[in-house]
Amino acid sequence: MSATTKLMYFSWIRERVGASEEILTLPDNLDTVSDLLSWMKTRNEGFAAALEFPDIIRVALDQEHVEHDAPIGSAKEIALFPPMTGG
Amino acid sequence: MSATTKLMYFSWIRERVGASEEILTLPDNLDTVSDLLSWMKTRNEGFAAALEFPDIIRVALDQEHVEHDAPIGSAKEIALFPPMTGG
Amino acid sequence: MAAKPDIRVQAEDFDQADEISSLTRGRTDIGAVATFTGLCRSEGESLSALELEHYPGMAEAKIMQAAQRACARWPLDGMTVIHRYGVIQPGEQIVLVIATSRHRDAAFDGARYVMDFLKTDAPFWKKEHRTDGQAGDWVDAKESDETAKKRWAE
Amino acid sequence: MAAKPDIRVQAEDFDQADEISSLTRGRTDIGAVATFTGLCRSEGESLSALELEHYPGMAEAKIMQAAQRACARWPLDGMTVIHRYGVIQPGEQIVLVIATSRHRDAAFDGARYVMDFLKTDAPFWKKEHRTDGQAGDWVDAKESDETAKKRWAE
Repeated sequence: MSATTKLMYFSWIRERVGASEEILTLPDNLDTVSDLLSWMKTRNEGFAAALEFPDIIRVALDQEHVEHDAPIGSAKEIALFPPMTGG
Repeated sequence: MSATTKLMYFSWIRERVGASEEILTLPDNLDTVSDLLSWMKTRNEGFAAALEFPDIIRVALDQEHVEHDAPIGSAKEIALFPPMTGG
Repeated sequence: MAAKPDIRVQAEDFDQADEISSLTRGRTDIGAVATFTGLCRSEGESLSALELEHYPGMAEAKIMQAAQRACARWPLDGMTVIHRYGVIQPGEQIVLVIATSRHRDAAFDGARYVMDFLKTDAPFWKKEHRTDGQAGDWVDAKESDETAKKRWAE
Repeated sequence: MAAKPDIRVQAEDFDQADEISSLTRGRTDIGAVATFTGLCRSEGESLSALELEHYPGMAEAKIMQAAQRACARWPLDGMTVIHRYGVIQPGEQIVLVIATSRHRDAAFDGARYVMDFLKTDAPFWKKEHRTDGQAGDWVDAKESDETAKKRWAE
């Protein structure tokens, strides 16, 4: 029995993925953010294009920015986005 | 034949001197700002009070702030004032 | 007690004079008001607009965190930060930071600190709309913005 | 070409919004507007007013020199400095500096530089009017203002 997770995509990641958000049941074997990105890349061509250079992707777990070696834990909301350019 | 000089006083120097400006013929033997301050101090009680601590007095020759060892030269307008407190 | 920042993320424009007034009106203890306003540039008439996308919730939270750190670090009396999203034309306002204090150094430092962190930490992204009709790019993050943040290391 | 500063020393109050507008209106090349406003404080209700005396001519000249150095040192698009004199009540505006630029660092630095030099180099003096009716003192110059200036040593 796996809980669902809300995935959110912003900026050109959203454009390449073709969706701004989705609700997913993540595979059980994803421990870290890095594991998550590797798995997502295999989902389809859009994700492959969006995550071509995973190092530059920023990830927030429940709205807190984390490094790629952080454990996903029980995050309910995971957001993927490029470096910020506000202000 | 000595030229006249405009003297200007500001803030508490003006209050102690009892005048905001005057036109004077300065003695011939005043070379530097320091000489000027020493001479002024002897003029009357008001100047003695205003110039009790000459080191803190700021002097501008023709609206340019100078050190006390600067020569007076042919300055037409000499201003005496305490450190500035604008802004 | 540290000032409570007023943080807003909105599509609507803002009025800087009104915002300053609401921090200073009726007070006689504020000696210094520092403000920063970021405006949309046309980049030599090549851009017809910037489209700002944001992550609702996280955007407000990250700005609030930076503003609260500023209020803890300097003796600020008030702080307002407003960041717009949506389509913004050249010459229009994008972001406003106001910091008030008894002292000018605190006001200047507080406003600049928040701008520096907002640039790199608040989830906003800008897409260019071009005047020549070609597809616009997403604005790249600048290395200089990452560098600017480092000056605040304590 | 370096921007030409607009310097005014006046008894009348000023409108910051109007002053910003006159630097930015109709332009789409300005990305950053930094402002500083100095207000009269009551010092815990002990002051009924500050009376500002100045040295006409030299006051404008010293502010202009600082503003021109700022315009030469940073890529500023515009700079306005207004300093009031006469009797000013608590809560009222005393001084305004606005610096505009393509870039936020230049705008912040330019505005702050001019304020730092204005404090120690522009011939203005403040006398306190006290609410208790006693004779007010002339405000003493602060050592910290001399120190602030040193941060701009090149």
